[in-house]
Amino acid sequence: MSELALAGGAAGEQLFRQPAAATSSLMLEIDGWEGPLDLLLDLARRQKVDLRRISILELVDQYIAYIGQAEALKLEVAADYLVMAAWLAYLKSAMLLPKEEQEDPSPEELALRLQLRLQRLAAMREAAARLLARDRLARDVFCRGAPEGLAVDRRALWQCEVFDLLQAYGQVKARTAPVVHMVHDRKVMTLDSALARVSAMLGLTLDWVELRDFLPPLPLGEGDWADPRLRRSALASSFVAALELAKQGKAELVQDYTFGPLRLRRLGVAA
Amino acid sequence: MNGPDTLLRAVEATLFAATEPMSVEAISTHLGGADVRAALAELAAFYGPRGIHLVERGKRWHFQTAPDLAHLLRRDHEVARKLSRAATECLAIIAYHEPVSRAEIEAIRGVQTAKGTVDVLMEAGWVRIAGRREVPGRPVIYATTPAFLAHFGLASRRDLPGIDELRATGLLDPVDVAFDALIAGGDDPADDLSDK
Amino acid sequence: MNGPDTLLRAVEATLFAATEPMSVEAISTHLGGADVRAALAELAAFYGPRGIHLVERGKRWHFQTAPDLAHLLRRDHEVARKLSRAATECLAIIAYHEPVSRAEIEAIRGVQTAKGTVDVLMEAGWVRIAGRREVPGRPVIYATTPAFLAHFGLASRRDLPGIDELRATGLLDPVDVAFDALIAGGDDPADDLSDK
Repeated sequence: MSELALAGGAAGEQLFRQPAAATSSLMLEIDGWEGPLDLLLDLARRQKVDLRRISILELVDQYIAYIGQAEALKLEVAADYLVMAAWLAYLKSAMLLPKEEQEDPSPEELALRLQLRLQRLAAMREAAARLLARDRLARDVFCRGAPEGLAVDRRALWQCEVFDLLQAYGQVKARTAPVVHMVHDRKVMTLDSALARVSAMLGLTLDWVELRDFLPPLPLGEGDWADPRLRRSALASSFVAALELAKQGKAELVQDYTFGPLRLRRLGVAA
Repeated sequence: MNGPDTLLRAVEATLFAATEPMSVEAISTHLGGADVRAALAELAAFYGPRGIHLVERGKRWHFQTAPDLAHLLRRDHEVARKLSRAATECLAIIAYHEPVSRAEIEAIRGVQTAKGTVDVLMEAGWVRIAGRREVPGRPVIYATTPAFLAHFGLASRRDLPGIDELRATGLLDPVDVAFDALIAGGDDPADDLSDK
Repeated sequence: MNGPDTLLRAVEATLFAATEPMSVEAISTHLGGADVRAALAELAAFYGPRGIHLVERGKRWHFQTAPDLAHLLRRDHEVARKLSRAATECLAIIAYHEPVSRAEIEAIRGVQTAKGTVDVLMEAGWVRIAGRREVPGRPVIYATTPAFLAHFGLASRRDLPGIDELRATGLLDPVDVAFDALIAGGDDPADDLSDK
């Protein structure tokens, strides 16, 4: 124990050689350990035995002594370290008790767990060292300094056939061609002329005359009047003219049955 | 055959890792003053038939991929894509009326034409800028390219059927237009609107 | 000796020109779907004795200089920034235990790990977030990347130094598991440990 304690003490003395700068250097040194477990591992390593065979009791003494020294210099020691120191002090006292007085969990169990933790941290620390010692890229081995690089240009291969082209042009032309509604100049008999014709013809007779007979007779209707569309227009206009004359009281209309012939005669003859 | 000797390997690795072509002197300095000329010649010969070549350019040496494999470095991945209706119309108008400005294309189409539409035709290599129209604003005018004729199997633009021929084939029939618009099913919203 | 065949040369040139390690699939895709496995194996063997090696790291292939020439090449290359001890330990814990949460890292190290420590590893591209552990709090879990394997010259995580031994001795198991195993073994724990 003494030898190991000395080792720890030596490290402490080194630290505290310059009391003026002690504050920062001690904190720095505590900071240098990655927490209490790290410090414990370091102390355990100084036992120079396999981690599986370390003396937990010695380890506890060293740790408490180390923290004690730090505290003796009235320096703030990180809370983590103090908590660990308190826990280790408890562990030590429990281990010194006779077995039958030990509480559960037993100090042996706690010590074993601490040992297992130290082993795991040590294993990872060693693994890290081995990892960093490998041939590392950009330190020991190098990739190509000036690679050309690989590039993939996505290029569209546009597809269009002659037919598509012509059809498109045809569609543009058809779509944009001016739309003209042609109203054909159609021969019609106007209402005025029908009115004049029907009135004139009514004046010639007192008898009932069928509406169709007011139309120009076919033999006379050479040319234009042969057009059935003009005749239908003339019939319609003549009918409206007949209604108009009836309304004016100049004529009367009779129809014997539905869709029957429509007859017309001058009014006022009977009167 | 024994493995390459250390100097050869060192020159090989040095040039491989170098970020710039290196002169004989620079390589030599890097390798503690060794004479590297023989190694360079041997390496260049060794890599001759391979996918990588060691070449000297302007007294500097560097590795590069074999020139015949250059197409591997920059690959064109061609994706077949159907030309949109808007672009097809545009192309047809340019073909029939060239040279035309974009405003003129729009006037003929009766629809606004996105700049990208003409760009696609230029990218396809079918349309080129044929100068500027000497009118206010000096608009760019477009014309077709020889690649256009080649693609569509035309000896010249005169091979394009005239309006009367198009009418004869029914391609100017408005019923067809309406039907095609239905079939196209809103392929190009602008076109559909213009059909209304 | 005949020159190398076209596929071999193509694979060689492709990997040579690539700026990043490439997976077999990526190489194959780049070369129009060719099966490149045999060519890779042949190239790797071919370059074995040379100053440049073709290596596989985390299922990705790349050329790099031969490790034994490190002393010749190191001088003019910037030495990688030194990792802090915390970062180094963190990296080792993540690599050997992945995927692992920050709490699990801290349990092994016995100290809180600054957020920046893992960030440094992520920034280096060696560590990535590998999802969340489906336990209360759903902590983020970390794992290593292919770039980690490439940097440390590992073909896969199985090549991590001493990982088989660590696994066999239970040193990768949590303390609770190891403790229970020891107790269940029924032997005196110290004896059990000292058997090793």
